[in-house]
Amino acid sequence: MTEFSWKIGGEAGYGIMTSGLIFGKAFVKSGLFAFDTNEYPSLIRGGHNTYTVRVCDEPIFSHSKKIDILVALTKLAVEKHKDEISENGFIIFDQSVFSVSNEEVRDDINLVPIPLTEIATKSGGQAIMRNNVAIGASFALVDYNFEHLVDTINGIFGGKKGEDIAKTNINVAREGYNYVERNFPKFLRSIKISAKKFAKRMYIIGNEAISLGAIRAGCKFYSAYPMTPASSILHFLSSKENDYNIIVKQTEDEIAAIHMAIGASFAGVRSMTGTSGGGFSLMTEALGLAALTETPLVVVLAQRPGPSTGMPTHTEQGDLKFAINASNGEFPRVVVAPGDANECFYETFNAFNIAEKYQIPVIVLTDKFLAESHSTIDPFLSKQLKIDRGMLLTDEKAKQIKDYKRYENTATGVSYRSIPSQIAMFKAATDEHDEYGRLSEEQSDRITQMDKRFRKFKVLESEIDGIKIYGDDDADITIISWGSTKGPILEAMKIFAKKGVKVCFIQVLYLMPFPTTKMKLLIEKRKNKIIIENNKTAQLASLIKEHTGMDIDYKILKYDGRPFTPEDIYEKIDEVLTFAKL
Amino acid sequence: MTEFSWKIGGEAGYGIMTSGLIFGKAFVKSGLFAFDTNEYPSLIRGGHNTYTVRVCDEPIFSHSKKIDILVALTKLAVEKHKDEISENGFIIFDQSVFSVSNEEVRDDINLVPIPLTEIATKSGGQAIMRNNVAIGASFALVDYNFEHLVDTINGIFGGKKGEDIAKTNINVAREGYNYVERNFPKFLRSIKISAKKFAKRMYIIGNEAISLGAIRAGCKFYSAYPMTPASSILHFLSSKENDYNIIVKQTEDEIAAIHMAIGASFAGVRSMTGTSGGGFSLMTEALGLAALTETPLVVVLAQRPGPSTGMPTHTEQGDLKFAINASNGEFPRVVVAPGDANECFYETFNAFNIAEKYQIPVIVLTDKFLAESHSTIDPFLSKQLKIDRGMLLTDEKAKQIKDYKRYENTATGVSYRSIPSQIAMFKAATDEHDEYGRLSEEQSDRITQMDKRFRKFKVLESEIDGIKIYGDDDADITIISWGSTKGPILEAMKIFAKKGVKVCFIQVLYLMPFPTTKMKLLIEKRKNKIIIENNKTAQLASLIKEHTGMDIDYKILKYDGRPFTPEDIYEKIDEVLTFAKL
Amino acid sequence: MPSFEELTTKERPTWCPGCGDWGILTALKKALVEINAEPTKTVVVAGIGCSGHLPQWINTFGFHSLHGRALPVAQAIKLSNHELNVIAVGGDGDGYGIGMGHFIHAMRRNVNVKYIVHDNQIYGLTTGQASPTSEKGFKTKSTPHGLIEEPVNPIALALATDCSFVARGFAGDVPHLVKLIVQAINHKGFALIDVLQPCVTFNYLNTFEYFYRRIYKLEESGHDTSNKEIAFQKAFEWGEKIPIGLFYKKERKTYEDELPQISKEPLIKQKIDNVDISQLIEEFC
Amino acid sequence: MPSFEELTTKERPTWCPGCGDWGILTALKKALVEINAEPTKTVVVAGIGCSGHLPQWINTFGFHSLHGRALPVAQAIKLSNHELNVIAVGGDGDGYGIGMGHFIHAMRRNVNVKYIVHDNQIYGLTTGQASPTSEKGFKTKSTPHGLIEEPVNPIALALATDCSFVARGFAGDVPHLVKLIVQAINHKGFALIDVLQPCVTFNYLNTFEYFYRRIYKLEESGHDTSNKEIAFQKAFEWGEKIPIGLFYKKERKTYEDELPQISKEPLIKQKIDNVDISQLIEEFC
Ligand SMILES: Cc1ncc(C[n+]2csc(CCOP(=O)(O)OP(=O)(O)O)c2C)c(N)n1
Ligand SMILES: Cc1ncc(C[n+]2csc(CCOP(=O)(O)OP(=O)(O)O)c2C)c(N)n1
Ligand code: SF4
Ligand code: SF4
Ligand SMILES: [Mg+2]
Ligand SMILES: [Mg+2]
Repeated sequence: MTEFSWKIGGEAGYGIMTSGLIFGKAFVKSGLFAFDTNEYPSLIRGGHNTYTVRVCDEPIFSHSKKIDILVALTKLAVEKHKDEISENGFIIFDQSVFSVSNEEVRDDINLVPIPLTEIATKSGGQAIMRNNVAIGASFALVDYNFEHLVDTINGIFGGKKGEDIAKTNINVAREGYNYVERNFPKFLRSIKISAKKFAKRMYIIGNEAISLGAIRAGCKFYSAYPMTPASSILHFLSSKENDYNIIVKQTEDEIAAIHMAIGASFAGVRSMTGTSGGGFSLMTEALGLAALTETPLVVVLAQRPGPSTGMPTHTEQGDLKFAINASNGEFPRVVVAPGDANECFYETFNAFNIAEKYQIPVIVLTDKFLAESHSTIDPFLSKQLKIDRGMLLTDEKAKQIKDYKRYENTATGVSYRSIPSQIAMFKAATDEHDEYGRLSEEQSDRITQMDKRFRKFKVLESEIDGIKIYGDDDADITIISWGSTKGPILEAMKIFAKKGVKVCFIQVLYLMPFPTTKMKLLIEKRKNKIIIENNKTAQLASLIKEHTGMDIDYKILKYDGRPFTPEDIYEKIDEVLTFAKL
Repeated sequence: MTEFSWKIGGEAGYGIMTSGLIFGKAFVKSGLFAFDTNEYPSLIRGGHNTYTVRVCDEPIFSHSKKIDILVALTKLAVEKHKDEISENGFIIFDQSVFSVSNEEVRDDINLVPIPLTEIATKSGGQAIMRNNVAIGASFALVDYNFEHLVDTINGIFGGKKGEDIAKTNINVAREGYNYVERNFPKFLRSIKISAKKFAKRMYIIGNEAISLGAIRAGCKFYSAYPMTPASSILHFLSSKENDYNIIVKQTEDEIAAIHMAIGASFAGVRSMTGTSGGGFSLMTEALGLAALTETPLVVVLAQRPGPSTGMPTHTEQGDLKFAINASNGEFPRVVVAPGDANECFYETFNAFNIAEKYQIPVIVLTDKFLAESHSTIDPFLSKQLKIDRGMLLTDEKAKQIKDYKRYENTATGVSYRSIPSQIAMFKAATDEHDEYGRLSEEQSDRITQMDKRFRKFKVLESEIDGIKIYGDDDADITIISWGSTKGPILEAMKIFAKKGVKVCFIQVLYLMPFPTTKMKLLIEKRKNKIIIENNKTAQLASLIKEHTGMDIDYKILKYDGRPFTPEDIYEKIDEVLTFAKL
Repeated sequence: MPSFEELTTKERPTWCPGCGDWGILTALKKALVEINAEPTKTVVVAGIGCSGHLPQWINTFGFHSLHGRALPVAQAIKLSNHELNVIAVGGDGDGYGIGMGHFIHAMRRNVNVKYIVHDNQIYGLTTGQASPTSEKGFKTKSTPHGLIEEPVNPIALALATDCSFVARGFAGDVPHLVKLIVQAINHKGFALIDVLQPCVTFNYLNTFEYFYRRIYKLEESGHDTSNKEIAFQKAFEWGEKIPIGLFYKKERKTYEDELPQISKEPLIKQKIDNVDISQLIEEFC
Repeated sequence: MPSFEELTTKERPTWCPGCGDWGILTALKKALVEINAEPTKTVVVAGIGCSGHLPQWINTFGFHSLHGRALPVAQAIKLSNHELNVIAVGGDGDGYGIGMGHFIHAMRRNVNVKYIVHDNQIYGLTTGQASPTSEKGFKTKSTPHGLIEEPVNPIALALATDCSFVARGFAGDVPHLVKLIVQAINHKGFALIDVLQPCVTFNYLNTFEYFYRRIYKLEESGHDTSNKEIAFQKAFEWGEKIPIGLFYKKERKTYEDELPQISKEPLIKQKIDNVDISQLIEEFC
């Protein structure tokens, strides 16, 4: 296994996001694996942005702590990140803008001063293309076939309209490549990575995977209000609205967004809304409306650090218990937390089936780290997926029903759902009702309907396997976690494996209904149970205790707005266990 | 101990609410104890309303299941409630409107047909005053001094403007009294209740007690949007706005209501908002705003059955976990659930102190049963209460501070709070910030501020005693509950006492911070632990498990929108324990 | 197709006897009969309030949504199946208080939905608090010393937003209201009908009497419904004379008209069994 | 009392170079200098957006509230202490999108708060989606095939609500904007200043250029600021000519004027140490 990590840092508005994407994608397109993550403040210009890409010739699931090549577009980038640079790592910087010396950083660090801006403008580009020079230079450092970069740039800017832009970008990058070859021949090949047997893989962020899952599930209506880090679903789906005949509606606020999704679903169209914490707060009332009217609903909640506006462009897993308990009153719902882009796709697809089969709200819980990080995965196996619309009536079936009871008290709790234009009319009501949907405050109707709704939950519980397990069964350490920490944990397990420590990782994919029985069975006899969460109060740990009564031995929590790195996890675990032994 | 229960039932718009209040108050004013509860659908006219008053010569804490006198204004009232009538109980009904025979009801029931409407109109009143005829008649049945009724009617309608109205009402009632004396002499004294040594007591509903608590605490700003069962706080406070110089603002929605309360508090004025579940859902986002800006805030959440609009005029305790987890992100808050009108007053007063001392949001959690039922309690000991505004700066103190840090990282987590017009300026921000309140996304500021906010919680935990205990320490049965079930439980304990069964009742007054240590200690060695909750999912039981890991042996739950009666509780407990013994 | 009786439910409305809501329900049913609306293809969406109970008492599809939220639900239903006849109803608190934002945005969006507001200038269902259209000085449970705010003017707001059909009806004049509803349904685009609706239980000021004495019909006064400025002047006429009828009408493309997604068939009719996403997957490779 | 420098923070704004927000901040500070506002008695309340960052960069009290919620917070601050000078700022998405309901209701309430809207016809902070004032057809991240809705017209909405001070400024004409803000602050009552604010990063259509070529000043065109109908006509002027300046002004009692609770002293000055509730307790005995 060979790998390296690359980071570009500079001000917002420097085009860092596109550069990072191009860089990673070039490797993926030629058969390697990449993972990226970005960091930017809640500002449009200025402030400090970074984009980190890790590249490997074997599958990887997260970024890592150390950086082998730092592209510093500002002096600040050097100061902020010099400590992350690995031994004998590199700093590429724009020598015409500022200087860097080994005294300032570290002796072992290799400095690669390049007149980035100058090269960009001289070779026919604009100053902003300085990033491309740096990318070209980086390719030279890792001695990777430049043609892969050409392909990628053509792919991103290409097409008739973009031909010229692509050409300029490529030229500029090539100059960077050549500059290193010419001026720093000794650095060539000092980081080794080479193309492997080619296989077609996707390089995709969580939000895009969710969007694809929704499109594949037949979602025809997406209503949302912009909110980081959910917005890119809105952007992606609206860019495809005409290709896939989806109505994508930016609404006046999140309240309208969720009510529109409910309206569309009532009309019989698969619909979804997406938001982050503040917007989800505004949606809580309508969650209950979906529940009481038994209108299927899919809500994506992409978390960011709260409370309140908090740190809008950063990451956290602070909304788990909120998602589970949001809205007044009691009703069954599903909360699923994908851990990677793959699960984003498949679980979003599933979410639509579950929402319709059980006629309940389903919350897809992600976070900024997952929503916006690219990872390399196999193309989705889309053909094998089956749409299941549950007890939705066809026009024919509707005609046969006599004395239609929309909220019939069935054995499973699920009842036939008709849609407007069908002969089986009914009223969906926000108030409690009888089996026909007529308002009722009778004790008997109330109990019947409450029990009916909760009965679905029983069936659901038996149908959903909420837990995934990785690693050794007879492990020394059992990690329990949920959501986007999955990637860094899987990577940390590689480190443990190298040290010969056996680790088992229990990923809770479905947080509601909580996989109580399985969890109990799994952790009962384990030693060194460790919870890892990107929040302050260890919300999963408290759920485990609530459901199983069991305590977790150690909690490793991070609530500074940043995702875990594999090394963080490895070191923290090592620390708690060492400490425990003392 | 002697007691009786009286119920009046008829259509909405029949003036049942006022009649019920007059009836109960007349007994309280003369030294007895009364408790009432009402039931009405979410309609303005028609539908079936009831008002139940229980009267006793010793303190009582809830209504009870059996009715001794039923005043049936409609035939429907007879049908609905005949089974609740105690042995040899009475039905007073308007013989000119419908008839009732012993065959239809029960042989032992005493029928008291009276031409209610006729008497009302003949004695100078309007048809709607038929209720007063029935009240008068009821006074005759229990042979209670009519002058107590006169006092009460004068008290309610009296004053210069109402003199005539009061007179007519009294006349009409007296005719009812006389009618029974004349026509049913044998019924006189069949229910015995007599005045006791007089003591001044209040007859008050939860919402009024909350309002008084707020006024006493110096609340100067109440912003709300009407919502049953919270509306009567709005009505009461607005009726007193000029007497106590309170700005009472009905806003365009609940979002505005909570933001106004936050704005007022930021400006330095004690403020409050109140709502029910749906409105609280809309307020969740701003809860986080109060938390992050550390602006003190008191929110009354008067529960009603959900999900969604549910049963708007009924009762339930379904929002506990929602209140605890509402809003995105993690922050400390206090959730206090008064169990009776007395606690409504004192805990609302305390809520203001806690909110300011800790600069956090405090949720006062009640429900329709508590909010709208009258009970008889001793006059509030208002003098002894002390306002504590915590670290709110005075103008003088503000002047002395150099380099003011609004969010200073103190040992307690609480920091000095200045208000506009003081020299110590700052910005309150919805984003994460540094100690000065300046926006910051630095990891170190984030961790510092998160830890600072949560540090308060530690102090809070040690300051608040969240549990109250009633009954025997060496009990056979331990009941655990929260909120408005307290009254029926205390009454059920009287029944157990009569049977010689020892019962202990643990009331959880503060649900957040959860009284973990005390709870653990208390229940560890108990047998027959029984949770009683007015909801479907036993939310307190799950909190207990979450915090202590302990299971509750039995759960008695009611989610039909109606409060427990003492008999319900007694019987259900008896049932589960008998069943357990099998 | 449907008769008045077919549209009438077995259950009787629970509104107070004499409430203006009765007239509105009758007018709506009559209008649906007149335009030959198929009940199964008609959806009545409501918010919460006394007004919000309306869908319960008309034999069509119904969606009783949350307080203030009838419009977002109604618009999405229409977009999902534009062959449906979608009518939203609600109260003045519902629509002009908590729902104000949706109201304004629905008008500018111009989805072909009809909005009938039961404007009784009071919060009925919550037993009598001030509403956004209550008159200044009005004493209610929440304003015992008199309301301080000026009322909102829904007609003027609609004109300010260039709403494509702006009308006011009166619950006490059912034939006139029927005409307005029919016109509104026949109009292509969003239509507002603000209906003066006496609440006999809580609004002692704006009674049937009050309105009978004051209202006059715009169509009988030579009003030009294509002139927004004059309509705006008329919108502020309130006092001795109160105009009812059509204030303003304008032909505008509806939102649906501009969606290629549904130019061939309604969203609901499009197959979703097997959406082919191979092209999309390719994009990420 | 304060100098421009005293109002200026050490931290520099993080707005994009050339953004219209800079002009608005400068104008606000100059206006505060001109009216001699005490910084400690001035509160700037903001919503969320690029605009919402403003309070961070002015040396007064500040409250950076939630998206769309500046007005409820600002009004309550003013009611709690009407000796304060309360200014609310926000974006077009903030104020006319998610905050629309509060906007309309604040105007009819007429609390003496000034509202400056940074109207850049785009969602800036969330990187360029359509806003309620974006022009029809505008292509943005959320409307890649062109926006369908008609924009809202905040000036017309303000007139429809009888807002007591209705004006439009331009971020590119600071001296003019300063005058407007000074007038607004001197006006007793709620004041709206909608400010045309080019977003140089995401709005490629409504640039400084765009506005320079089109704007003209109402005060130079003999406009009568007391005539609502004419103001309403002017409100719809948008195209080759765009009016800025004061559209309409009316003397109305403020909300505070009608509160006996604060006729003697501000709420905040009233003692709460020992509120005597014995009278109330008596009422329940
Ligand atoms: C979020 C929310 N807040 C408050 C309520 C309580 N509520 C029910 S109806 C209503 C207002 C009724 O007034 P209006 O909309 O004018 O309808 P009307 O009853 O007069 O027809 C209110 C405030 C609610 N159901 N939901
Ligand atoms: C409830 C909620 N929804 C969404 C967001 C995300 N958000 C932040 S700023 C903004 C809009 C910004 O546009 P605008 O109000 O016009 O301000 P500008 O940035 O253009 O000044 C949005 C949608 C949020 N913070 N809160
Ligand atoms: S309360 Fe008013 S609006 Fe409601 S049904 Fe009665 S009369 Fe009609
Ligand atoms: S994104 Fe636009 S509005 Fe925001 S700071 Fe930049 S130029 Fe200004
Ligand atoms: Mg109304
Ligand atoms: Mg904007």
